Amino acid sequence: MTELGFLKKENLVEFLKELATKSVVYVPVADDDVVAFKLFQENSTICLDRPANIPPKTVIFPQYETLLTFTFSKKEEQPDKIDVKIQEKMDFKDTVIFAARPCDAKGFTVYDRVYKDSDIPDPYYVGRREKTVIIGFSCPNVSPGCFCTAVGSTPSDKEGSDILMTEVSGGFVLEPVTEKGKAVIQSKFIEDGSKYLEEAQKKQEDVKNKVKNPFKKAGKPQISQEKFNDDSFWELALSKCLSCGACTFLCPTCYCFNITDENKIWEAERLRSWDACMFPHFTLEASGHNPRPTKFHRFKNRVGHKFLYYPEKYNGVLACCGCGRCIRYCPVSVDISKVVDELSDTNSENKTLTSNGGEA
Amino acid sequence: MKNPYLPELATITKIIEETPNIKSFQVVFNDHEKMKTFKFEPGQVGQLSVFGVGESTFVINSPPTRMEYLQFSVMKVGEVTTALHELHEGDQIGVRAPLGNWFPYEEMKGKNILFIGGGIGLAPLRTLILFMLDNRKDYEDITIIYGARTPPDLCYKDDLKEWESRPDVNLILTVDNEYPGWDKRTGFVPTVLNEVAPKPDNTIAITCGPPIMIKFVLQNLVKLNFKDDQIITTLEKRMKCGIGICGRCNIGSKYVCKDGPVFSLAQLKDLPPDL
Amino acid sequence: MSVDKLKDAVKQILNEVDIVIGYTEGFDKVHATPLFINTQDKVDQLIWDQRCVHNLASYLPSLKRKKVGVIVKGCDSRTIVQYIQEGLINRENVKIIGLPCSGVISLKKLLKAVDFANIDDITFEDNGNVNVKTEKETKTLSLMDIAPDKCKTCQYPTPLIYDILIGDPIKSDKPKESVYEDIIEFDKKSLEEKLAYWQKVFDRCIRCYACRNACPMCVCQDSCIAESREPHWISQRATLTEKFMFHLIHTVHLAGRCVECGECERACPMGIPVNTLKRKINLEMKELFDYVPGVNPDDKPPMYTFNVDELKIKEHKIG
Amino acid sequence: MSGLENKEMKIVGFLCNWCSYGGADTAGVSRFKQPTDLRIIRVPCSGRVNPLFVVKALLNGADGVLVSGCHPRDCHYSDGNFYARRRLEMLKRLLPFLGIDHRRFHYTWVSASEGARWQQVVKDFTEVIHKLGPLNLTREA
Amino acid sequence: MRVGVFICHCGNNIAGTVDVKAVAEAIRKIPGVAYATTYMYTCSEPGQDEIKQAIKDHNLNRIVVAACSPRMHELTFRKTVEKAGLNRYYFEMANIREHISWIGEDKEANTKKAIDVVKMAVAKVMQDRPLYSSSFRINKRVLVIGGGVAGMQAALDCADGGLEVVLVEKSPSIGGMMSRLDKTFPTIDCSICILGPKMVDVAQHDKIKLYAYSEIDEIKGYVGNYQIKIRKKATYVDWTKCTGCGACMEKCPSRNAYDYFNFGVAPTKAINIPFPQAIPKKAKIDPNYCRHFTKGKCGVCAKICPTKAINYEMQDEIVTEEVGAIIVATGYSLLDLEKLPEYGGGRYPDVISGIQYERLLNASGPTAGHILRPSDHIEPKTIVFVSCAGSRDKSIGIPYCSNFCCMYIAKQAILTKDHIPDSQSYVFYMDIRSPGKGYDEFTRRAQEDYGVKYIRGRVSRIYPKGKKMVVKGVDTLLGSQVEIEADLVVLGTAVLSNPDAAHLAEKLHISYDTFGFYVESHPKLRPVETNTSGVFLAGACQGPKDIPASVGQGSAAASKVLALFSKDMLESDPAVAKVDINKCIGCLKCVRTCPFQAIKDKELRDGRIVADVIETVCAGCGVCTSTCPCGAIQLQHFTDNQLLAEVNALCLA
Repeated sequence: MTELGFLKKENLVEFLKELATKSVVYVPVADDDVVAFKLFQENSTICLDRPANIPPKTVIFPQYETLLTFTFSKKEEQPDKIDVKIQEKMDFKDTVIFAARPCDAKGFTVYDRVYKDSDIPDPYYVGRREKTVIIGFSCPNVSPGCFCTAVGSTPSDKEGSDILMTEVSGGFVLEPVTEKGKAVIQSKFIEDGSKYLEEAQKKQEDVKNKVKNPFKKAGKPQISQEKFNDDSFWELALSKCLSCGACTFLCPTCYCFNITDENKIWEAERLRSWDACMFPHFTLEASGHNPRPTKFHRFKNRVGHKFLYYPEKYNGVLACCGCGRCIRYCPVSVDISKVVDELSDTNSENKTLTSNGGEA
Repeated sequence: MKNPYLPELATITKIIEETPNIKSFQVVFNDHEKMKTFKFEPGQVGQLSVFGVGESTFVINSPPTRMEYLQFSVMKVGEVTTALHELHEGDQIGVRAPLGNWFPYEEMKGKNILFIGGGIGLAPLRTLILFMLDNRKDYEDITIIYGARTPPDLCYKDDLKEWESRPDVNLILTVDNEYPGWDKRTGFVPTVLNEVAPKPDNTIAITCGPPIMIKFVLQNLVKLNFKDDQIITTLEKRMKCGIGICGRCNIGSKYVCKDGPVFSLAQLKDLPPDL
Repeated sequence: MSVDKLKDAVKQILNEVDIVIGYTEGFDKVHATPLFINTQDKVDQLIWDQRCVHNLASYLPSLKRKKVGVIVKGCDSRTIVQYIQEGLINRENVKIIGLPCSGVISLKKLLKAVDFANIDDITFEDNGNVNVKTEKETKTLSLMDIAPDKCKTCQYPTPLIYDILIGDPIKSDKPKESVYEDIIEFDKKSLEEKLAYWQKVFDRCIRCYACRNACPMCVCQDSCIAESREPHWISQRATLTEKFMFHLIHTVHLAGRCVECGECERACPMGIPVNTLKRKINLEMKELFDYVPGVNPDDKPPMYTFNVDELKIKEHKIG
Repeated sequence: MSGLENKEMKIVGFLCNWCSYGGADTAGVSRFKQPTDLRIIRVPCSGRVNPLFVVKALLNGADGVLVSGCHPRDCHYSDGNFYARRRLEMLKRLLPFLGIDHRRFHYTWVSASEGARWQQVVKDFTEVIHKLGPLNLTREA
Repeated sequence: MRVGVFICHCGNNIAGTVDVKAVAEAIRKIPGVAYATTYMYTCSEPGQDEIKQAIKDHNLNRIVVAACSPRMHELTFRKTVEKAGLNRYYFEMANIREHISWIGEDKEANTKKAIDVVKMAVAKVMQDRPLYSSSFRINKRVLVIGGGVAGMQAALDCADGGLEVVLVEKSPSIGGMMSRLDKTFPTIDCSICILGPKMVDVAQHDKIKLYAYSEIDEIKGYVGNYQIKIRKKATYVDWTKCTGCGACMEKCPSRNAYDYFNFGVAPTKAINIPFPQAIPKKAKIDPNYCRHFTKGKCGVCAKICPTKAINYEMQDEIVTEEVGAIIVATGYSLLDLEKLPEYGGGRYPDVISGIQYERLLNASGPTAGHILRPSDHIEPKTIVFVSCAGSRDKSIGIPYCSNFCCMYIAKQAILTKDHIPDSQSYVFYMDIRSPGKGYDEFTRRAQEDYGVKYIRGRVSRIYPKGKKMVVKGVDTLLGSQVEIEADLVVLGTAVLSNPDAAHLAEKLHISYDTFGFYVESHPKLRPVETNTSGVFLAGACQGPKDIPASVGQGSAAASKVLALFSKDMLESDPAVAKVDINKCIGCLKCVRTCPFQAIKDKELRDGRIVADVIETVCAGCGVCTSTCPCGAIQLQHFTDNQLLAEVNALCLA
């Protein structure tokens, strides 16, 4: 699918306005120097030159949502019997995520395996995912802490995007990746972009070469079981960890959640909200027992999940796309890439990484 | 697409006070059709909803061979279980079931079965015991070692009475300490297991109880020469989604809610030691 | 001050304590990161310069049962003083290495100053100049332009409490009145403006609790009521109401205890000025009880004590 | 409706059991008429009133919150209201910084015998809240 | 959850201005409310039976009664639900009478408000948890603080009832103010003649252990189990040896010691026995005047003492006593004359206080019962009494009446006439307060039979004129200025609390009012109880009162203690703070703020430090709960979730 499109820079807002007539459009907006995906408005201060503080996972996997509502009612003659009506809250709109960085777009593929393509799909996720078009945006530069190339990706990875957009002089080259993406560029503002292909590719290559690989050895990091299960390693590597949830909440692939009920006498709601494996409450049992009682246990699970358990289940694919947010925004600069590197098995040969982060 | 988070409405038809802090709830789906077609395997669990309070996971401890109702036993420890204890017969709850895996009862056919339970840990064993009793001919000797802190803390007192009277069940009861009116064994379950010293030949041992009990039972079974694949236990973790997504009940790559709760000791040994 | 003196001191102390907490190089040139030193061979990883922004004293309560050495700046030392006031650490288990400090950098301000470009190198001069090299340019900035606000009005450049002081004490040259100027200025806005401001910034909150976990005085940590159901102060809804509630819980719990280290604000990945509300309360605590948190180990935190006759609290008229 | 012209406002009162709740009882026994907006929550002592209750009420839809305890020195628990005074004063001073009119929160002392004083407090406070109108702090509620 | 709600009509008291049927109907709709009804008088016996029946019939497990104030009937209904088999804390009351029907006229608004208030009570009751008391053993000994007439009476009644009593008196002798009085009104009984035998009874009672010249240093513990540290102040005389012969006093060369017993009417010796009937009758050295202490030489008493009881090296001694209840009978003090500058403020020797005059009248006083004015020891002929000297005067912060001055002034005027038949007494008064039995007749007798001239009005100034004192005032009845040239002026000075009353109150955790008088639990119905269980009040420490009232309170307090001790075990109130040790982070802020020191730190097996509530000491104020940042310590029955349920029921729904 290489019918390249081109969008003139000066037509960007008009193009988005057009999109917004059909869909809900989220764009990266800078406010007080904080970039986050917000509903597009004509006066939005769209920020493309640096990745958003928080990935657009918020659009498909919102910070909280109502899964179900329970409505209580009684018959007058039988006040002691409460009838419950359960309603599913599924009202998903056509949505566009504009200018998701490739790592952020790719994050959704990590979700997909769990939420969409599993034997028990999650209808809330699937509902939003299927109605969402993701316009990826090739990174114009690298950011502190990025290491996408080390986990099998590139700053112009198409996986997860429906269209990949690359900035060239005067505008953006739009490369459709999926049928959904193709449909989006059927717009009067989109011209033929084939002549910009070379420039786009060069730019992509340039940026790719700037990404640093934090791992000592090339290829897919192989974690040594022995080191992984050595508690003293974690204790020393993670002493500085504050056990907050910044790393997980900002991670495009972290998908853990909590389910809680809230009651309001006549009705109640079942909520799903983000949760983090770094929080002690996450695994705390009613008895007071906690299978992951310290931050070391919790971080170990986080690293384990991303680099061992998830790959074990999904054909070796890592649950990390190297966006670097967890490193960049960690209040104490805990560096997961460094931890993984230290855990690497120095004796065995690394396997080659495939582009989806899996093994060859 | 089926919504896996959507509970089925059910009515509590009977509440049995098992012990001072454990109640058993017998529930039937409001949808009679659903009740008729409902299928599950012994050892599978369900999520019970108290609307507005939350969900909690319990094993279905009635056997699939007796489908007049589903029974769940609830020990009062946290918010949801406390709310469940406040419910009355006739009240509505939500049920998401069946979830998780089950006891490999097919593979146990023709074998001696040793059940070792403590406290409310008898619940998952009960479903299998009743299932096997309903298919008695498929299994050889059935031995049940069950203990609780005190006699009033023993669950399923009617069942115990019945099993005790059956010639084809060897029931060994114990309580931690001497207790007025108690003339059976005293001592902790792992110790009693050593006293009874069952033979591992052609035997599968299934154990469930408080973590500390399980720990010593497993040790003692190994000492009694049971092999890792002859020992089965069920695990309990904090669960929310029940479908292997939400991320809290995993041990390594295994999700207790989906891949469990039933594990053989051999399987457990392959997992990271994060119990 | 040469970092060698610091290393010598740490080597000395390491004989008496289980662990010494200092700073080392972070993942890039502009980041330092906390370093936990348990063996002599790690001492050489120590660094000390304007990138050492973290309040290392925050780790002390969680290490209460160990013997710990800790490197503190003037502002960080207030944390220790407050811990002593509140009985949260055993003073005899802590060895404090004090470092007089004339300001650190604010990563957020630095990035903004270079237009969010990737920084390849950074060097600091004694005269307060900071040389920054990015892909595009090399720039010289003044430290005070890219320092956190707390440095600009710093009253305690020299630690208030220490066992070893490395380097010469520095006297504050910042006027006392300047400390709360921004607060007083903000308070002059109309109620509507103020409310709109807080609505805007709190709306960004993702409840990652970085502010809470980075806060040295948030000692509840694993027991924080933001996540508990018993008591159930707050739901998991990510609504503005609940975000407000969370930040007010943090604020009220910090009333008269906040040592203004600014870690909450620094930790926030969403750029919320989390410290401002606490500083407003501190301003009131000063006015009401002449109390400044983290200055005198013998003080009593004002919310945990009282005077039968409160000289400054007048009975309010309705309306 | 509320004895005041317009619609009722949501006003929550936290009253200590020993003095102010008794004072409100005394006002009742004396048939001292009051506007009807106030809803009273009984607490053992004003010292029990965590300032966060006030915050919670205001965030969740209350238009005004009133806390009343024993007069200083008369606390049933000897010191409870001394703590209350400091903590509630702190909150009172914080509210305007957040953009919330401080008049929406009032704390005072009313003894069990001061029925007339209680009546006046309720009248005055209700009037102030009516003047200020409804509070909507977070747009969505 | 099956909540039953009962809305009371209270005759027409509630139903008159609240549509109770509409309330019941609205409440019945709430999920979880299985039953809601109205009843004419819910508190009546049939009303309570109705609740019990409904609990049975409808299988209810929580009850809400919407009626009057819980301060009125909460206990009544708690007992009702308990009788029906529910835990007594599965009960809430919604106050729809005092807080609604009696204060609002608009029935619609009242009804709406009532629905809200009942809804809040329902929300709360749904969060309620069953609570159970635990019981503990009582130490059946009682501490009486203060050996005045009230304390003595309390001690004697307790001891006669079989209790061991520890009586602590701060001055060297028991007897208190009454032992200083000459006669008592209205019977003109000799005060010491009726008090003396009681004092002897106290001294000789084998159940009473007397600590004279001692003070309370520290009080720890709770009802049933107090540990008291008593400071026995140094007397410098070994009382086990002193026989009270008085030889030392006679020979003591230091003659100018302040006489506390006689309120300084005349000086006494540095070593003295305060008065002839003193109990214990032991000598004591005042080191402020004793030459051995002030000049470092002397030692006359040590030489003269036949039993070698003098010990200049004596130090204060601390002894510990354990008791189960405390009766506080610390009495009162009197306004210093210096606080009344317009009356000479203590500058003129012939302006004296009533209690000083009492000592002049007394046969065992410094003048042996002859009324001689202090300045020149001449018998006065014109005597002016000024009542309300300080009392009922807001300007000096004493707005209250001192209760018995009117009466003793009448008595002193009568006695003056008896002593000096040719004298003339005048009494300036604001009102004559004589409501006791035989009191009014007595004041009339003073006027009618003894010719005492009563002038209604305030004295504005007293100043000397030659050997006379001019008393200048107004006669408000005549509306004219009055000036009397008096030989002696007696001021009925205001009664104050003891200067260290607040200090002791803090040790006892009892409340005191602005004036330092201790606050009783209820002014009408619990006059000798305090809000701290196990601590009782008797006499003037609670407020000015005369002898019969004080004695009555002494007996009343004793009967309270005897009733309390009639059981071997006490039940603790379960509505106390409770710590969730899984949540507690051991910051111990609760320990700092608990007004009762009811929280201690405790080390768990894993070494963690957590807070631990001493249930019997906790009074249930909840300061800890609002202090605890992580919600780990919760005041039972007023937990965060319970109060939040009420807030949410009102605000959210």
